[in-house]
Amino acid sequence: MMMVSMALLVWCGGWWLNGRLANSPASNTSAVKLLVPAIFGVTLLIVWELLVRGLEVSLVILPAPSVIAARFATSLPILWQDFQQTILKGALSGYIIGCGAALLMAIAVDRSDFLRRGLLPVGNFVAALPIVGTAPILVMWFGFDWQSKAAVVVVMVFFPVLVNTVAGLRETSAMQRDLMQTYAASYWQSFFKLRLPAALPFVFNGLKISTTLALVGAIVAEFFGSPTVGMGFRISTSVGQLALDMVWAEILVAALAGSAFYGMMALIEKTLTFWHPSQRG
Amino acid sequence: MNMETTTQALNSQAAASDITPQAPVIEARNLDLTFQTNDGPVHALKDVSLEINKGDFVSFIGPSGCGKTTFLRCIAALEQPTGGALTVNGMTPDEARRQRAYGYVFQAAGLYPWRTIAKNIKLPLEIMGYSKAEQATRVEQVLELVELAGFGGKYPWQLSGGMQQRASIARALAFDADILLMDEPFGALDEIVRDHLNEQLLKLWARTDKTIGFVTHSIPEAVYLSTKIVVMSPRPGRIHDVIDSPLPKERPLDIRDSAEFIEIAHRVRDGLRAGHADD
Amino acid sequence: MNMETTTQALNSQAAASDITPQAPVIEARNLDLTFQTNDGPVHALKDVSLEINKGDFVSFIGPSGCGKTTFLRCIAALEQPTGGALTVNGMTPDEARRQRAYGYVFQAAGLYPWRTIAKNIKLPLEIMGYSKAEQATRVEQVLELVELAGFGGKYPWQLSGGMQQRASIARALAFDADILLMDEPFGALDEIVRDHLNEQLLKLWARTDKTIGFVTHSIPEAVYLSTKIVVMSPRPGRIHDVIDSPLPKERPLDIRDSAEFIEIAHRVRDGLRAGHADD
Amino acid sequence: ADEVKLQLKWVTQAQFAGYYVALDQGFYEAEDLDVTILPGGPDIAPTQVIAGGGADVTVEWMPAALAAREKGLPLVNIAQPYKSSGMMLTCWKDTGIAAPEDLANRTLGVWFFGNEFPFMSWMSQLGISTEGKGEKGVEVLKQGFNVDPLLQRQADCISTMTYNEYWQVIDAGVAPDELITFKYEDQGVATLEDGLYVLEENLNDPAFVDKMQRFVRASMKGWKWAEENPDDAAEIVLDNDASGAQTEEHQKRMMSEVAKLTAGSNGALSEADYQRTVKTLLDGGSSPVITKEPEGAWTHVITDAALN
Amino acid sequence: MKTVLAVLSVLAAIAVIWYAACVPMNIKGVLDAAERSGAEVVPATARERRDMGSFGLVATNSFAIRDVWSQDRPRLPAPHQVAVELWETTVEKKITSKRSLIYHGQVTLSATLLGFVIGTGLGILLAVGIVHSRVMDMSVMPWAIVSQTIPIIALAPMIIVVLYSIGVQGILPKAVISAYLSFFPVVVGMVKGLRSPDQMQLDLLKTYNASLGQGFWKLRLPASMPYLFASLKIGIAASLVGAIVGELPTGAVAGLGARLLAGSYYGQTVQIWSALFAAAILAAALVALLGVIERLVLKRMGVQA
Ligand SMILES: Nc1ncnc2c1ncn2[C@@H]1O[C@H](COP(=O)(O)OP(=O)(O)OP(=O)(O)O)[C@@H](O)[C@H]1O
Ligand SMILES: Nc1ncnc2c1ncn2[C@@H]1O[C@H](COP(=O)(O)OP(=O)(O)OP(=O)(O)O)[C@@H](O)[C@H]1O
Ligand SMILES: Cc1ncc(C[n+]2csc(CCO)c2C)c(N)n1
Ligand SMILES: [Mg+2]
Ligand SMILES: [Mg+2]
Repeated sequence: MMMVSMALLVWCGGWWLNGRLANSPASNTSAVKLLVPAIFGVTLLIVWELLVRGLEVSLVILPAPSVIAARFATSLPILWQDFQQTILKGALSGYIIGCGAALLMAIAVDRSDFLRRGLLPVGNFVAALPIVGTAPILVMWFGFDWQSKAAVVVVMVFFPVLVNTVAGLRETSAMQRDLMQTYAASYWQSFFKLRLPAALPFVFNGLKISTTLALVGAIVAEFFGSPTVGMGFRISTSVGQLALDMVWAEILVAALAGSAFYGMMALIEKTLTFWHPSQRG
Repeated sequence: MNMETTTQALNSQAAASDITPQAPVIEARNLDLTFQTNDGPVHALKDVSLEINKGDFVSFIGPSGCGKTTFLRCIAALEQPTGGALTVNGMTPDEARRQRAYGYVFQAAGLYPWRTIAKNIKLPLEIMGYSKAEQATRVEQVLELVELAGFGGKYPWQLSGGMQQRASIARALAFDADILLMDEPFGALDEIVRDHLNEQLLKLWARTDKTIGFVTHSIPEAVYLSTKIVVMSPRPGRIHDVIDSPLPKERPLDIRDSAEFIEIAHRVRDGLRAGHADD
Repeated sequence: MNMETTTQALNSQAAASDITPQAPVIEARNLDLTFQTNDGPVHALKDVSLEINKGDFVSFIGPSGCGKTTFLRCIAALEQPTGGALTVNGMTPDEARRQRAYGYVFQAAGLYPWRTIAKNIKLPLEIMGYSKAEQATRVEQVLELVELAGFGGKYPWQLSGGMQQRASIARALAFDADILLMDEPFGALDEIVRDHLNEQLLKLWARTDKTIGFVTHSIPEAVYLSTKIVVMSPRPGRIHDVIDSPLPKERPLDIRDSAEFIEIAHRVRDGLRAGHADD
Repeated sequence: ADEVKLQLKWVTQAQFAGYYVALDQGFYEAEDLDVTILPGGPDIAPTQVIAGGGADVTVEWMPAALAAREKGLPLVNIAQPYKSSGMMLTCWKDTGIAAPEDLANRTLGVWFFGNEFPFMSWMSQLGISTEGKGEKGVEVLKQGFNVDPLLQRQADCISTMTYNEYWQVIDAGVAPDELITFKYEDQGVATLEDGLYVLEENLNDPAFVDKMQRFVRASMKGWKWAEENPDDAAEIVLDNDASGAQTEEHQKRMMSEVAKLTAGSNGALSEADYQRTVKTLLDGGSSPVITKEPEGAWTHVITDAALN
Repeated sequence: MKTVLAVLSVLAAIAVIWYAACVPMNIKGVLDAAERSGAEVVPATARERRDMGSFGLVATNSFAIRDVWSQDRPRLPAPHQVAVELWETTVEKKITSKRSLIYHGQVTLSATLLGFVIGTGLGILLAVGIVHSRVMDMSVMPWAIVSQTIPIIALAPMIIVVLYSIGVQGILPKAVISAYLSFFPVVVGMVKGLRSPDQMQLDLLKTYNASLGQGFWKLRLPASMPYLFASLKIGIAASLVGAIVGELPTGAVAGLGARLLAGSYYGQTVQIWSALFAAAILAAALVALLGVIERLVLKRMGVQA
């Protein structure tokens, strides 16, 4: 009971501290912008730790953060292997192929109104196919190794990027297009000088959504068949062995990798679309 | 401001294109344009006939929605008339467009936010394949012309609305278009800046012998600038009156206090009012 | 610049206003406002002192960026001055805001697209808790006042820009604000419509004895409407000249051809030009 | 009636016919029990469910149960309806595999999720590494839910159960003589499957013990009924399958195969079988499933009372 | 009209490619079957064929091509096989039958809708908090993004077990998982939408001295409607995926997820594909339904089409 009430106390304390920070004059400095979510996260972890200990939750249901951290620290080699297999081989290659193909397709779709009308509704339909159904099929087609995971990722990221890019390429204002008309600019001139830059904020929207999709896709696909390495493999095997600390260590890797991946794309976005009002604050 | 080099370049161009002195540069015969909209057809231009000669400065004035923009867009081949005939330099507007005969200044600045001011002005030059060196000198020249020297490296959103508008004018002046079409280019500017730019525009026009089509809501501005004032009226958009200005080509700002000026202004105002009364 | 006449005028004016003869409605003393931006601080208002009395019609004119909007926003407590003192009806601007002392007309119409014109005008009435019946009658009244009777059921995008602007004026008039602040309300309109609205606004002002602060770029408009014209100049934004108009309250449109009118206009133009020269 | 929640190891199929029969034939009701059968699935760890309190008793394989015990979850075997193991490795004959030694340098499909322990023990007994292909190593794939890896020849051998996956291979059109199978029973590495497990602490509660005695008695009655009436038992299973995925032919055949495995058991755990399982698991080589002889992992308290 | 034509021709093109793809995809299976039934196949044994390319096999065994579209367990079922299965399991089965896709679809649908309601409600609440509280904005938003990098399928069994242990069973655990997937798009969209009013619109209310609540109901909420619907459409699709994922560890007893799994478990590719299509059709129908509601609501609000 002590620990539970302490958890409550820590929770309130965290919020209070964040409230002070967020409404202080320094709240626009990047230090505070990092500090506030960090405090929130730490608060969350402490509350989790205290609740798990206080309520004596079984280790095989929900391990405490400290246990997870210990497991993480002692299993680094395994986690690194799994990370290589799932993220570097499966997710990343699938992401690059999927996004690249989607961008090329978007250009083709954009050039032809007929294709756009026909392909986008079908595309939206295909995008609604649940991954738990497509993953076993793709594992059957592309084998157990990372190729099938990359294929799942390709299928998952293709349509978000396509739809966003097509929307972005149409985002130019009539005046901007008319200007190109008066210059008698060729298709590719107006593509590279007008439509592509104007589309970038949308393209990045798709690319950012796709980062998390790629990660989740690669991991989930491993549930349906894999070599004996990989984050999805480790998670499903560890659940079966009640090694929940290992499961959470892998989830931690996924969250770290996902956030880093997302943050990287957001950073590239910021440097390339610095001119967009949403980036100017 | 030193415009000599530009002037030379522009003049030589003008001389070269001086082929048929007699034929009008722009000729519209019974032009008609109807937009099909959800609420039914909109008759934006009806039976519009007009001749514009080389070196003319033509202002279009009229109530909102009378088809000023539409007419300019027809000339620039941005809109397809539904009836009548329109020729530019003896060609169809679209052929003229392909020959890059136009510089168009839109009502809003319409600068690309991902390009600096200098790169925005460079845009048409890149597209038309000017050499790098030529691009640089021209950008310098026009930036000076619109008094934006030193702002080339800024992004559009870092400039005030008036400065943006000037940049967009510079963009249209950077390449050698015979015909300059300007759709309310000074609408967003305050009177002083506007006076100043009016003077500059007149000077440029006098030097280069460009043909200019100019849309404005301001009667003094129209009278001050034009050799020909076209008063339009709406629903359907048509020409109400065409007034040829007797003012000399050389026009100091205080010409606006002259009796001649005031008389023309009165005639324009009457035409406008009549157009409104049609509503 | 002659501050003596101004002071005299103020005093005589103040004597005429009925409730608190001595105290001005709006009083600014050495007002200062600096914006902190990424590119460093922007000194938007510097050392601005001004008194506005009950029933005044004050126009603010000046080049882009001279702080006209900022000053209006300070009065309406939308901006917090960084120095000096500002009182409205003897209170702080924020207290006055809480007492709903202001009607504010923004530069763009800013109607809510999901509300009809009538419901847009009702918005402040709903918020201020007027009764349903009262709401309905007031909406009718102001719609008629701005000549939009019959358009109450339309949505904003079904109206022309001018009509939208009139609706937004109606919205500011619907409730009983003592002070009407208008930021370039007629900027987007053509001259004929503008003249007409100017006349309407004058009539309304004469009838209601409201105090009006009005931003414009047009010298004739400022002279035609105001009892007091404030000429501002930029970087840093400050008051360059305050001109009290000797024109009578009753002003037909052709007063604009009178010698007095032209003289004031000249003075305003000179002030403006001087402000520009400061750049 | 006393409530009992039974967590199965896998989806509804004839593998669990005894429990469905007992439910359907009213054997549980007769013991004054209100039994809910919770089907399992590929993502369900029965051990975890029982640890979370989601079930009172669960069907589990002994390796997984003992491993959980070592992890600190004290599961106790209270009954063992399955006498022998149904697990085997099924290989294409044309790959040239004839004996366990030929498995080296092959690709093998294995079930994980706590079901990999018997395979690991077997390989370590054969002295074959599972770290990758080589003279003395095999490449292991985490086999998914089905027999596709074999049919698509992505693996040379896959894990099958005598009563289930093997017949799926046959149903896919493969002739039995195209295949060669290695039963874990024959290889001496069989481990006990499908026992009933409860949490140790609950056994201190006489009411719970009493409830389990009645449950096991009724369940064993169900099993024996199922062995005697395999076709009817299969029908009962089909009636209880909410997914509508099972076919009558497959379930009837499964029931007849399952009957062979349950036939030798009256429900009580044979100590010899237990010892053999433990020994197999302790021999697990480099990473054995369990590191020390478990204590108190089974009890006869329930079966003794239930079956006499 | 033009759109229909375009969609139909794209579909036709896909069908042609699909049928063509069946040939290399299924040729090995067909040849195995042919060999067993005694036909002359080149090369003669499955071992040899394993290491050969599909196109080579097609070239040497052209007699077998017509069978690639009628296999029992094809690697890639032909479109008509899927269509027939869909037809049989929807129209020709009683709705109450366990083999009816409508029955399973309705099981999934109920979890989807419940999850969608929970997720949307939570998402909107969070968004309202984020827009009105700087603390919430700064601390919650980054973690909402992080939450989406966690593979739900790994969490799903644990969520189920934890909910089991506190006595929650049935439809709710599935709904929780689908809520987990659907809340994020709603948060992102609603934060954007509630912040979409420009400074002038906000200032206008300030000059009226409007309260926070009035600002919300009269400005922020109506202004956010287009954003809300855009994210609801994403949210409901995510919800459906969540419900299907949630069906796997709940014993996969019924629902489209159970159907997918059972098909996968028994290698019934045709059944997998028809369940997949049923799920996609369901998603498309839900999105279309939201589209209709959107049009009605926005029309009532007078927003221009
Ligand atoms: N693309 C279009 N589709 C339908 N109607 C149009 C279109 N463009 C213009 N119109 C209509 O045609 C008429 C003329 O429009 P135009 O823009 O030429 O007027 P304008 O004289 O330039 O007015 P303003 O002074 O307001 O710019 C208007 O009634 C307008 O609504
Ligand atoms: N929120 C703000 N943050 C930073 N700088 C601002 C802000 N608002 C205004 N400014 C700056 O303050 C100065 C005065 O702006 P203000 O809008 O008052 O000018 P204005 O006289 O209304 O001009 P205009 O005629 O163009 O409307 C300008 O330099 C402007 O860039
Ligand atoms: C992911 C996955 N894990 C384990 C098994 C193995 N398994 C558990 S119970 C049982 C009996 C059913 O025949 C089998 C084979 C599987 N098939 N798939
Ligand atoms: Mg126009
Ligand atoms: Mg302003």
